[in-house]
Amino acid sequence: MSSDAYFRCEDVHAWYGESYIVQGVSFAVQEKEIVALLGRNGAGKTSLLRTIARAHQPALKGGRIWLDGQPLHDMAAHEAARAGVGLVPEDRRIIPGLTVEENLIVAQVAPPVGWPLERLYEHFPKLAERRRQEATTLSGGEQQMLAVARALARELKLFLLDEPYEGLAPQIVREIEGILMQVKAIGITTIIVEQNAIAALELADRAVIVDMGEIAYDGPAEEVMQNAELRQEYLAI
Amino acid sequence: MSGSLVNALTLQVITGLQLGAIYALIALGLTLIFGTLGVVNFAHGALYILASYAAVLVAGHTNFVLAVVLVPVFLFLVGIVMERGLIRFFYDRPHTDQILVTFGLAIVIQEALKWAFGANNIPFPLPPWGNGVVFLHEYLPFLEGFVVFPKWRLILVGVSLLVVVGLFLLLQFTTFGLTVRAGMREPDMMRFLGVDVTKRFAVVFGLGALIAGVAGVFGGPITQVSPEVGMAILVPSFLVVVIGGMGSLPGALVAALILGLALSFSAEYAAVQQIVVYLIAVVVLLVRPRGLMGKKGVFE
Amino acid sequence: MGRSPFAADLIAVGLFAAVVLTMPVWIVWIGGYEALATKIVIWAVFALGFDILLGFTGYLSFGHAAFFGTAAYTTGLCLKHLSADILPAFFITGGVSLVVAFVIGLLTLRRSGIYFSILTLAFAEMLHAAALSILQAYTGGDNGLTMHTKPELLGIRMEGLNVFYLAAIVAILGFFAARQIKRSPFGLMLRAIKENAMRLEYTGVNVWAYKMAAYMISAMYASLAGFLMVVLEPYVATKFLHWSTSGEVVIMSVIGGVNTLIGPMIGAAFMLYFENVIQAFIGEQWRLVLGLVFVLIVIFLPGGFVDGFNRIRRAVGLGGRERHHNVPDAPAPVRENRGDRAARQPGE
Amino acid sequence: MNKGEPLLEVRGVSKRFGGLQALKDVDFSVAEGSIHAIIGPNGAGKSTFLNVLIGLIEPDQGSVTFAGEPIRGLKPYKIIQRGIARVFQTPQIFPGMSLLQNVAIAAVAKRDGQFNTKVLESLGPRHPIVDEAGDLLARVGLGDYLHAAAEHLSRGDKRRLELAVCLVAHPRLLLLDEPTAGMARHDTNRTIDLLKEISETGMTKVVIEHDMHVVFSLAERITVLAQGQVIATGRPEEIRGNPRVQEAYLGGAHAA
Amino acid sequence: MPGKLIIPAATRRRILKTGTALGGLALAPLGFVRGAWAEEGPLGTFPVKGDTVKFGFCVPQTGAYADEGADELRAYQLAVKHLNEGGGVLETLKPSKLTGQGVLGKKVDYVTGDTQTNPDAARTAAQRMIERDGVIMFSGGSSSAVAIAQQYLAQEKSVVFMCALTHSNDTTGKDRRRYGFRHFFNAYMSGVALGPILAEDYGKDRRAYHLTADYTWGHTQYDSMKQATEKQGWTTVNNIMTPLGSTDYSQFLTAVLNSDADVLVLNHYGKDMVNSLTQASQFGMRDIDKNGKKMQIVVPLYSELMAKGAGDNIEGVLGTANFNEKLDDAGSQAFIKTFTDEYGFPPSQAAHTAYVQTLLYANACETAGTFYPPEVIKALEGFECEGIGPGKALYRAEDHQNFHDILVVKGKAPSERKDQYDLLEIVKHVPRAEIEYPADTFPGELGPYKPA
Repeated sequence: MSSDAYFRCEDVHAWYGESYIVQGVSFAVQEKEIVALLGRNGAGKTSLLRTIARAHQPALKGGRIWLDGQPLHDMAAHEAARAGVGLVPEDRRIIPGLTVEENLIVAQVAPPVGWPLERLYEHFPKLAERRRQEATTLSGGEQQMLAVARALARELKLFLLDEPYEGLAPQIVREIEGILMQVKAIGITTIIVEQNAIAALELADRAVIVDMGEIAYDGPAEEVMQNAELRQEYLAI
Repeated sequence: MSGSLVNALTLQVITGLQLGAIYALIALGLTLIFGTLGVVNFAHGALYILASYAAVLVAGHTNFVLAVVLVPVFLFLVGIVMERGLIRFFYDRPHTDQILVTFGLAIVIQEALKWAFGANNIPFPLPPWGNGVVFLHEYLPFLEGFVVFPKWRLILVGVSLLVVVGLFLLLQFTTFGLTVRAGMREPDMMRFLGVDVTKRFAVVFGLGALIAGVAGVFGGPITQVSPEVGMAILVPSFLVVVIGGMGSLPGALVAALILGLALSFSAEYAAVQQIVVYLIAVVVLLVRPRGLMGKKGVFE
Repeated sequence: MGRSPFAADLIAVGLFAAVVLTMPVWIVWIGGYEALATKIVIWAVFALGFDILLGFTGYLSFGHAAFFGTAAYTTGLCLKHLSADILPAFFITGGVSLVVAFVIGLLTLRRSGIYFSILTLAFAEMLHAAALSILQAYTGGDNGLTMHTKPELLGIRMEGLNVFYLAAIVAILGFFAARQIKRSPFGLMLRAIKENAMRLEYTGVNVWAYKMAAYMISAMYASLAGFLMVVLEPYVATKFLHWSTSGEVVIMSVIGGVNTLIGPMIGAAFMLYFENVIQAFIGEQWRLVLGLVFVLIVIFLPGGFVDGFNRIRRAVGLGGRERHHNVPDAPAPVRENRGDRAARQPGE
Repeated sequence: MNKGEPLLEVRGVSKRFGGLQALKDVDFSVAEGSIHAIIGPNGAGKSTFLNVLIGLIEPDQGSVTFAGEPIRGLKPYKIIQRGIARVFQTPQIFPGMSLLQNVAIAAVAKRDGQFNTKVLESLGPRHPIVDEAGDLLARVGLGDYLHAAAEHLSRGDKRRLELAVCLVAHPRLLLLDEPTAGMARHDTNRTIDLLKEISETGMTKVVIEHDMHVVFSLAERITVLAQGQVIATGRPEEIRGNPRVQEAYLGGAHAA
Repeated sequence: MPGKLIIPAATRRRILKTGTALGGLALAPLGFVRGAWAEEGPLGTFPVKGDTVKFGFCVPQTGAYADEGADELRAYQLAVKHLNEGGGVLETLKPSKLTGQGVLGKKVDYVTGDTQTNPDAARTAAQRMIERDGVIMFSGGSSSAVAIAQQYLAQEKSVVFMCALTHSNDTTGKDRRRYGFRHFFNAYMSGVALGPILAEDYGKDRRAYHLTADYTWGHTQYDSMKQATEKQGWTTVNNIMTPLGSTDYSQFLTAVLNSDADVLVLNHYGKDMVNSLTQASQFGMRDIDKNGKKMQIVVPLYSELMAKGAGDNIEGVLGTANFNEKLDDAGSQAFIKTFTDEYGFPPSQAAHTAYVQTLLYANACETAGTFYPPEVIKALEGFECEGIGPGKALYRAEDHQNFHDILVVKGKAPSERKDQYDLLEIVKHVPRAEIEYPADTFPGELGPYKPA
């Protein structure tokens, strides 16, 4: 099925072992659009992101995922990455034992390559300062910056952000927010999953609310902010 | 110090180095495979002896130099086939399952070799350039009188050193090495960065087998070529890996050296020699729970 | 818990007893012989005890030969130098085994996972090396230790079926005891060690004491087997202490089915039957065939024969648990989780 | 001991990990029957502090007194046996066992102490321990899954199970490490209700929590840790108004 | 009366079959058989039922000595063939009562078992043959530890064991058993035979360093060699007991190099010998001079298969052997010819001793006129014959050691070999008289003919 949408999930079903996590999700994202994927804990948001990035787990057992005409559903994780999917996972997954710079270099081993190191360092001067330092010795906020920078080191068609603010102190959250606003300005198609719904909605153009593995709402971000009933029901805010 | 004591010590140290060299080569492959793939390959000793048999065949029909080239390549392929055909199905299963299946595979390889070549040793003649002894006193002026050591065993030490340096350079200074090191720690993340770690892991497994291949070619004439050698060499090599710390390459080297020297210096009290080896393992593991250079949380 | 009521339990143990006690009869029908039946039962005791350690607590010992062999040597020396009656040998062997198990346990149980395995292996190999070298005067070295008189029990000569029934009674009682342990509060704690040793410790339980208890119980089963082995044949081989003996009991457990109690015993029967009867049909390559069989079981039948049985039951719609691995990874060490962030969990 | 007297008394506890001063001269006391929250930014040493309390980490200096007796240096299980229980950040349960077994383990540990040799007793279906476990599971809302394997529960249910494992021992002091971390508001509210319910039995609780909503709706007293030091202790309204706390922790726009 | 039958322990096995509700009936015919030989009650696997008699051949099919085992098995099969059909050494053995039509009118059948070169496995295999297959005699082994373990089992079960490859003094020394017989020579004889030749070839002023396999055979080999060489004036510098089955001997060889010894004696057999000899040669020990003399290596016990394994390293190395395929006496020739015809290559000494042992046992049965073990044992004790090898061979009654001529052999240089089997040359026939020793040299007890 062809589609005019830039990115599209069609009736996606995914399983974590024996648990049915993503239960027939369909939604679309336009080019350069930023979508906040919201929902209660356990609603299947992270699983959906991982499914889109074609992680080994959860296993995609039905449905199609298209990105810019490419069938992601037929790909393995590394193929999806080469097709332009960039995931910043929940706990950042900074690679231990490697320096900051090496963490960026490994991102550019496989094509297509995005920003060169110089440009990354320009945007993330803190990382430039610590390029020789072992990456896991960075603070939580700096590690999150590195994770974002590492994603940008690749040429992105779809940017997947999983809980970028999790576990960060408020000042750091603001700092990361600033970086993401810069990314927004560049115009990369983005899906963001975040507990902190308000922060995510500030960033997003559109909101998709997942509940029990299904789409419960798909509409403009402002509407979620204004609709108290919706917030109470699905987001408990 | 009297001259004879210096001579004796020097010889014992060199013997220890040489004993350690072969353990080091096998342990290096074992620990590389464990460190990257998290797989405990109990068939590594069997790969070693497979290489020795292959080397005898190749060297017997052509010449030794060709064996040095062909056998490691052959083992590399064997490693790839083994990883793709069997090991990869065991990544998600517990370490104990990996040990069991590779142990079973080791038995199968050993028995198949016995079937094909018989249970007794088959001779592995040294190439002419490796034959004979080196007059150590000509190179080491502090030695007195006449001190010799087999040339081949010194070659083995040299080859081990080359392999170690080569592996270090490969892992530390190449992109392949960087991706492997990264893949060792965060395989999933590497996939999200577009790197097909699985393919590289197969190569790493092949590399481990290749090192066993080099060990088999150069160690064969020393450990002898018979089916049981694989299992006999695996146990101390595995001990070396554990003493050094699972997954630690420098640890394996240090442990191999310690074990080699311990064997060498306890030779005249052979009754306690075997006990000494295991005693070292016990003491190291009780004092340093994860081996000399093991990382926290590995394989527990 | 408690799904099997007492009656079902009685039937299980009763069935087991019936199968074991008639073994000298039916083993002949399938090409075996009486002494093989006795050996099978003795190894079954060994494997059963091994399952109390591995199956319950998840600790994989590579050195259980230490107890089997030490007991065999102790029994042998008692029979040779003390008295042909097995009773004194029994008590002395029991005492010596308790001490040995306690000392080795004290040192090895400080570690878990592969490190525990290697430590147990190291102790067993040290004993083996000692038996072959420095203790040669007592152990007979590679020749083994041979007793010149037949052992007796209160004047009854211990040979043939007498030994079989002695071993069979030990096995039946051992099986009953293992089942009872499994469902007792004590056994619940042992099984909790494998599941989450850290949680157990922070529930106010002295995990180390339970591990030690499981280790000693397991060692006592192994010692009993070693004792019976010498009663069966007045001969002790150094192989009893060798790592291959430890390895064999691991293989038996795996092909039979770990943590099923009955599985390892079936594994023991299979191994001995293969080695002594099927071997003759295969000829020189029997080890190759056995190796292949083992590999195939590890790959395709992760829970061993018991798993195979359950799969058949599931296939015909009777239910049964599925297994995904042969041996569980050892329990998480208690004092590991020191970081502020606990271990990562997949997914949400 | 009457309500109001300190059940737990910590004096001058310090702990250093290499170059990092994880805890510095921490004083802390909890009144019997109260709910006491510990808050602070990431890396403030909150979890380390709980680890010190249950003997997982031995402090470099300072004293820890529980119910009038020093417990510093005791083995963790001995501390637990004195009446402390801990819920971990990641639910720590016995994954391969049924819910009943999970709770029965703790019930046995309570009944028989740190070690038992009761091999002759059978834990059958109508055994008092099993009954007690079943009752408690029903109370925390897991009564429908008594025989399910714990590993199949959702994360929220796992935490409830862990709570049941802790509660069956009737501890005098319950330590909770971020009991609502990663939970949505809906689940969080259920957990708060549960915690409030059990507090009616007079159980003393120490809670580490990021979520200010939870903290302020639950705690009677709050201690704020920052960089290993106590920067404030007091009633919730005092803490809310404390400028040092604001600066160190609450300053963020999205925090509440 | 069946009631009496229940008492002898040996019948227990059958009686216990009563449990199967089959055995009770089976007992009746036994009573009649027993009546036929008044004092020859059932013993071990005696009496033999049916018209075939079974021998058990227990050889290493796996483990370090598997190749020797395979060669032994070939010889056993050949022996059975000759016993049933005539030919081979049956035509040269004197005195002989063998007919070439089976033994005592029964056709000879056999079963095989795997000793795995492991005493425990060997006992298990032998026990199976006795218990299940009811063999009247078993033979085999290629390690002294295995042979001794089986010999004890033989005594226990009252079934005759004809040892094959075992060279330890203990086999017919301190561990001698009434039910065990050894045709192969022993370590003591090796020492006595080798001593004078060593002194002759290498001089009387030599300093010897021993490496010894740490088990029964190694110990007796070391003792015997030490005694024999010191008698010739040699000095024993040191001895290291090396663990059985070592693969790398460099640490021991380093110790040898460090010493002032100029002869290395390798009291190793099988793989151990192949490994240590090959490595000693790599250490240059066959090329260097010590104390102004060329260093020498001695291997007290040689075998063809070991020589093959050690390749060119055997050149000029002296040792002893029980048999060689170039022996030209009638008995040896008969065996070598039939063996080579059957299998296409010459037999090893392991094959020879296995073959001879089978024939000697069968002949003893014919001589005794019964399979009843005590009678067969008596027929073997003190039996002297010729035609199984060079000279006359005597089974000494006191210790069941066979005495016959043995050989001192030397490894051939590759250039001197005619084919791949031509590895050893015979240096000297050592006549039986030179190597005989009093029976009480090694104290030991044979034990009773019948269990108490």
